Amino acid sequence: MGTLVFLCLGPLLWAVQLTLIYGPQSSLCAYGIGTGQGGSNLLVAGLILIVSALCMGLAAAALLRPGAAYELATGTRPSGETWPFLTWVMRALAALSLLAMLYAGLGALLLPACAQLR
Amino acid sequence: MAERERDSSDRSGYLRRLGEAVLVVLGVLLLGGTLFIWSGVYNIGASRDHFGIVTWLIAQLRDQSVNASAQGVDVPDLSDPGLAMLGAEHYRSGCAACHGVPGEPLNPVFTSMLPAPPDLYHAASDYEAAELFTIIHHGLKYTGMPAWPAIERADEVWPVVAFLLKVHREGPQVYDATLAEGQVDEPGTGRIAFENCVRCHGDDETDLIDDLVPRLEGQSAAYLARALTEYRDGTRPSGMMQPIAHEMSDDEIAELAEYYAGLTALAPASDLQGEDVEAGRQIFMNGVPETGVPACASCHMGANPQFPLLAGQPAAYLMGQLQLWRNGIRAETGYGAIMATVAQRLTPEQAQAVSLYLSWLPLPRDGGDGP
Amino acid sequence: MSDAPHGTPRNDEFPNSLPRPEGELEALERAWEMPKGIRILTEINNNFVGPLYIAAAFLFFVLAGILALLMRTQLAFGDNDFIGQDLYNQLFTVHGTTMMFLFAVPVVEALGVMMLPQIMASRDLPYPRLSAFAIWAYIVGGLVFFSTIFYDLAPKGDWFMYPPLTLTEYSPGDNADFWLLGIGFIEISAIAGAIEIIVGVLRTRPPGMTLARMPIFAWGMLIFASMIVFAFPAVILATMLLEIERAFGWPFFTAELGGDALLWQHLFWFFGHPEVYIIFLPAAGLVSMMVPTMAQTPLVGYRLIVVALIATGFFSFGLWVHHMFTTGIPALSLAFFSAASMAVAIPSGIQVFSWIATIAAGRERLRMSVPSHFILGFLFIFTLGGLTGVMVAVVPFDFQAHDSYFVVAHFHYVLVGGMVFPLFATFYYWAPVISSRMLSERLGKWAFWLMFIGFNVTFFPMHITGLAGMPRRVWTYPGNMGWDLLNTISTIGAFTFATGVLVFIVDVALNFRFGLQGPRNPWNAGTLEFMPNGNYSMRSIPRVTSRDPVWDNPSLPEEIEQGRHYLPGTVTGGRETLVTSPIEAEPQYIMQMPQPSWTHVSAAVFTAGFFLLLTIKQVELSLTCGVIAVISFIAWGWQLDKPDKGMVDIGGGIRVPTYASGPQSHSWWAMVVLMLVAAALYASYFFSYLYLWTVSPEVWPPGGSPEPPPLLYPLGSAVLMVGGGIAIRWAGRRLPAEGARSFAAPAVLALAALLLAGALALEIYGHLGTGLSPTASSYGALVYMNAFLVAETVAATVVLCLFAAARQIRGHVDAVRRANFDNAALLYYYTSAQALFGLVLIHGFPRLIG
Amino acid sequence: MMRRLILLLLILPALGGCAGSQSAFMPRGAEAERIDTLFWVMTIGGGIIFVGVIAITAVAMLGGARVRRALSSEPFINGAGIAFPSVVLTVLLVYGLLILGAGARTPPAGDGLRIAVSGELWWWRVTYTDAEGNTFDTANELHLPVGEPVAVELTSADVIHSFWAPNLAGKLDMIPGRTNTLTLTATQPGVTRGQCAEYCGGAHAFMSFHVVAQPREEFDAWMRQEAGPAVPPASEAAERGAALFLSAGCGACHAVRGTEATGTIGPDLTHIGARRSIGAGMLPNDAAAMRQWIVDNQHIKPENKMPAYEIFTEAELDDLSAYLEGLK
Repeated sequence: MGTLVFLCLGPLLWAVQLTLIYGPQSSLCAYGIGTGQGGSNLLVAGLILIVSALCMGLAAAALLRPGAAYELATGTRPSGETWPFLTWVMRALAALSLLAMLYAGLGALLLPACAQLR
Repeated sequence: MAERERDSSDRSGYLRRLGEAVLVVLGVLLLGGTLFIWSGVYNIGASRDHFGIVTWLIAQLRDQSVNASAQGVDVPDLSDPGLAMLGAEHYRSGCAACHGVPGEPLNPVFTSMLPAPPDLYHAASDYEAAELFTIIHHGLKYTGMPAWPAIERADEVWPVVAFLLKVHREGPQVYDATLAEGQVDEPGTGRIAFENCVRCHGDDETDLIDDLVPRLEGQSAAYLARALTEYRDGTRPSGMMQPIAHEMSDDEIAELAEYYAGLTALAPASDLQGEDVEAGRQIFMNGVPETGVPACASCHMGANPQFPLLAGQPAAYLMGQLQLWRNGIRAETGYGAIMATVAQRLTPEQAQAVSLYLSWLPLPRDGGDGP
Repeated sequence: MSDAPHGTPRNDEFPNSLPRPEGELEALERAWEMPKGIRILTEINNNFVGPLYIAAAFLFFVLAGILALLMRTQLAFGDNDFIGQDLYNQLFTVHGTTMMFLFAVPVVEALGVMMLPQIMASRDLPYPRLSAFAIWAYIVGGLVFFSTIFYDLAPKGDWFMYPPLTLTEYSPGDNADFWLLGIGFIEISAIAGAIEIIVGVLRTRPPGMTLARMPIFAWGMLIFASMIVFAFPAVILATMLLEIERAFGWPFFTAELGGDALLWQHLFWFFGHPEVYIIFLPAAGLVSMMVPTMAQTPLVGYRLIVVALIATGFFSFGLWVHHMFTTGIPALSLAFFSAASMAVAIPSGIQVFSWIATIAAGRERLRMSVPSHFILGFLFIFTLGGLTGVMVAVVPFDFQAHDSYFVVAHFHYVLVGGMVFPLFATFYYWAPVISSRMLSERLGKWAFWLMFIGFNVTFFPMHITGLAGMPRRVWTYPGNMGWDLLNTISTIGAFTFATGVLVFIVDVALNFRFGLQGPRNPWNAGTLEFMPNGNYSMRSIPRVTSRDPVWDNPSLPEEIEQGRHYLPGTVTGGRETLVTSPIEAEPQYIMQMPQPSWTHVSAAVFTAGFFLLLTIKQVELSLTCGVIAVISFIAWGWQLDKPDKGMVDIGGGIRVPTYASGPQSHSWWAMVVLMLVAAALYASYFFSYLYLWTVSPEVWPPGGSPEPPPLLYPLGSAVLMVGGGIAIRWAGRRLPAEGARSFAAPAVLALAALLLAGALALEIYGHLGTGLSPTASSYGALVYMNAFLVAETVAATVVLCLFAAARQIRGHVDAVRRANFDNAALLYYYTSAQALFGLVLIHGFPRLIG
Repeated sequence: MMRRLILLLLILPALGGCAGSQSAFMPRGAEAERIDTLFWVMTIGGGIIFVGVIAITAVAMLGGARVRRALSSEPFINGAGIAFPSVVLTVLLVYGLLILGAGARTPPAGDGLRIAVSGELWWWRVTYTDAEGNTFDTANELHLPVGEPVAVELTSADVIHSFWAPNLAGKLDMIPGRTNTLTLTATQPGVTRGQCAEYCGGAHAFMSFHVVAQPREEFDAWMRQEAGPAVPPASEAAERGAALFLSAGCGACHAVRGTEATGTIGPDLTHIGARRSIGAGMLPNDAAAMRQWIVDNQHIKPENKMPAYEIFTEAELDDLSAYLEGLK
């Protein structure tokens, strides 16, 4: 089970990022925070960017140090003939997730926080 | 393993032989039956009774069938005395011809039927209320017992059931007692005079026989004439009113409608207070726009004589009619179709509220002001 | 069998030597013999239920297709009234529902159930009765659901059943209930199948088939099943909420009382979008199986494809708002989901180019057989569908395309292209595995070209029809809108497509009647599914050392058939299979498998009866069915968990146990997956709670509803549950020695069950005491919904605890044979954890915001 | 030019009859124009990619050994399957978001005009409020001043509907309990058609409307006319019709401002005679259609909320339709 978590670290971080940017953004907008043009707008955008940066940083770390990530996920040291394959898949997934997280964070730079824009 | 296989082959061989035997028996029966019918040897005349065994079999078939159909019939409260009286009135015009006056001998013409119509004084000891309802509603094949003329109007059957139960409970003299109040006519025959309407619907002196019956006095002549014409054409179903309207000519209908339209309505006797009917008043005056219910007042305040006046009608009658509309039973006429649409948008609670309000509301006299 | 023409290789190369002992094969055959006569219905082996499952799913495909033809006929030209409004609305609802729930998911699951054991050289999947149960439930439930179209009882809220249209106010009658209960029930059967597939793929692979060597189809099925585990609970919760609102008026979706119509859309699409990929991924896996065979070369970019499958599985969960771009939520929220929709396109690109690369890598040119035709057709259609998919992922464009015929075209390109074409390729490719006969190449090509041309003629014009302004789900349209010609063309295409399917059906019918006996491995595939097999799957289980074992060792078929590899017979005397470790696939133990039985059949039929009779409000009959179903379940469960038969030799000097408990045991894995399902369901509820709060905080306490009961109530509940947990833990350490009986443990289990029920009762009693009503507001509804969800798991836990207690009393549970007890304990811990979380949410959150 | 040519080829069949055009291919509003450009960029780009993929597949199958060898490696997959799409998708995503953001730059005109549209089963209630706060209802027809951004408030009275006038803008849903705002900027005068795009049960197929974009002066004149009460009946037949309208109870559901008819359940009929259709786009607006609608609306538009009125004589129907058609 731990190995599966290790394998999917990248996408899991992506899921965390999506939850942490979509959830607060919708809730804040529902409460009218962020509907203005100035500071509150920046608050939401800033929150999104910080969360994105954090998750991307973690994914990058896993990408660079798969051994450490494995120990973190399973509590054991990597072994077995499948290890190279697992590392490769994990890194590729992390890379794809980095792209996906970048895409998701991009919106905050280009769009106002809460407007419907219709 | 091998033993089991032989077992099963024995069994299948036995089954095969059984199947052949069954086929032979069926063939013989079929052939014999055909010959019997073709020969014409069976006497179909009503002068001779069935063989005892056949009578018994038919009775079994009848009772089992009635019993089965009666399952799932919910018996309403039949204790309202007006209900039995209404049933008695229908009995007189619809049933008495064959079944006679309870407790008295039948007309010999009808005793020569096979089977002879039973004296209904005992009916309630042979059948339960739900079974009586089934028999009256659907009739009985091969006996001459007809189904209810408007089969969708199951609600009209219960007064007759109530009457039969009452006859059984209190004796045949009940029939005469209920009739004594109105003018007696020859049972089930002849022309229906105006007076006969009064027996159920009352007039400016006599009250309604029961809450299920509408008040006619003061109603617009155009509406009354239309109602009777619709009964006569069968577009407004009623097992009670259709046979009566069937006997009436256009002139009689017009005359009757004018007569009732000219009467002054009796004031409704209601112990309701204003606040009890406030919800109903809201619906009547303003409708329920959220659910698409228009204000009843926009049609039923007398501006257009084709729409009936509803003020002062008994609540039970109004609720019963709304229920008919909700079930699509009164949707066949142009006006009925409109009301059906509206009634279907009313919740049962709203229908009750507005009915209560109307039963409390005094009828506008001589075009007087409404509420 | 044993008179193989080959010379005898050196015996020591193989785990088991020749000659095999007398009677070994016969014993194996006896163990796996199919029941005869009517008792064939009790069979649970994948060789029987798999084809049955596929046939049923295909039947629904044809039926739903016929509905589509009726609709196309109606739309052939403007102002047509061939089919009336009401029937048409039922038609497209049933068409969509049937295709999605009764065809697409089941047929893929069916392929998994049927083929995975062949591909993985296992005797059967780990829970054969569970899959047989799922299949019977699906067949009975599906047929009853579909037949509603004949009685004017079919739902007419479209396949996504948006409230408020589907609330009682706008959809009176039982029609919508048939959808809700029928489909909810079929989803449960899909989850049962998913559990089977996950544990099967992870635990019943042959020795040496590590994750890095697993055939792509197995990867596809693994991800498919995992996605079902997380996606389906959302729609199950949604259907529960809607049915409860319909039946009892708890206002989850009614805006005036604090509900929100969009809650349904969130929950539904959280399932609905992954659903598309749930359907597509296994099909992509199939293509990855067939392309290498047709090109006669190993798959290029295997690990990239694995990455693509996993990435798709994840990213597809981040797309659900993609279906809600026009609901008016903030543009930035839309941007997140537009981004995810873009991200998910990349894995599809990876797969497409991997297949192209594999085609290019072949020593010879691609073999142009029928499967290749369908695969190339798939590439064509799917690429186009993928491109329009990227188009609709761009938010502003979706404003125009959404709910128009453009979208109808798009998703038919993706679904028919992405799933139905690979499926037909598979039918032609794998037909020899089932019937040992080939389907006709000539008829197959006819079928392909008719389907391919018909498909494009039907759906390509719809892109234009949609942007020319024609919305979806309209039963007719004015003749002067300029849509007639396009629609006529589509209709002609639809009938062409149907003719292609008909040709296929004829081909299959002829195959069963006259098909030619084909060679053993007609396509010369490198994977194991074409190995000689009987009802027991393969005679012996080889050690796998590469991704294409048959190409590496052409004599593998003979070796397997001679019984030279692992487990050449039955070591426990009954049905059994080898369980291996999930990553490296090292042999761990022999799982003893159940025999055919009526229990799961009656459980399925009566469970279906329970739901469907409930729909038509036959409560007494329904409850009777429910009781019979529960009895069947218990009888079924009683026959499982066979006693330990000690260590056995499977060849090659490997000795493995015949019983496992704890994290090694397959039943532990199933329980864990089941808990994931329950957790996903509860997470959906958690989302709903917070979501409705953000929508309507005004109905929350203290302003809008009574304050929650005093803290004494939740604390009391918590103490009861924790107490039960401690008791179970204590009992777990003191199970009697092997073969002995003890009455302490069953007593503790019964007590724990009692405590759990008490905790639940206390919770409900507390809320009733505050005067909170579930019908007053969405807050009240949510509070009682929490109790309802807890009650469900509590009920399951209580039954399982009492079941374990009863088995203990009968002496079937002890310190060694303890799987029953462990499972009950595990579920108990889960249930109390979820309930504790619920207590914190329900009692803590209102205090936090108040 | 090229673009128009492709367009013509693609939608030739769709151009057959354009009575009240309803098509995203013929943009007449600011948002629809932006989306149209986006559509063509993506279609042409997507077309090229599609042809490319097919061509590469063909080469992989039929090409020479060297080309095929070049195609059969992981680097090829990385390039064609990862790098290329990543670049294209990044560009497209940014472009899409910018187009989406463009909506923010068109704040509604400041003359205080407010338009609210409520979706009802199965018609559109349209409420105009002018700068002074005067308000009036109309139905199934939206009038807009050309060249000015106008905010339209979208709500629902029952189930979810979706407001879609493809020539002007993309669709936006109408959801019970929510108010969505859609900014419409008509760029050319003229009449276009729109339709409900979210399945709303029964007569969903018959829930259409017209959008009339007019120059400012015409629009103002229309507003003045529309805001006023109904014109009195102009003929004897119309007078009889007016009386019948009231006595038959029509006023319980329909309002005719200036008369006793004040119902709010169905569409406001004060200026019904001036509208383009009857029954939410079902029939052209003339006396014959009006008669037909009154008597036979349940066949014309099944399940609609108005009962069929089969109670009138032919003469009465003439009177009623004369009255209603006179309500200009």
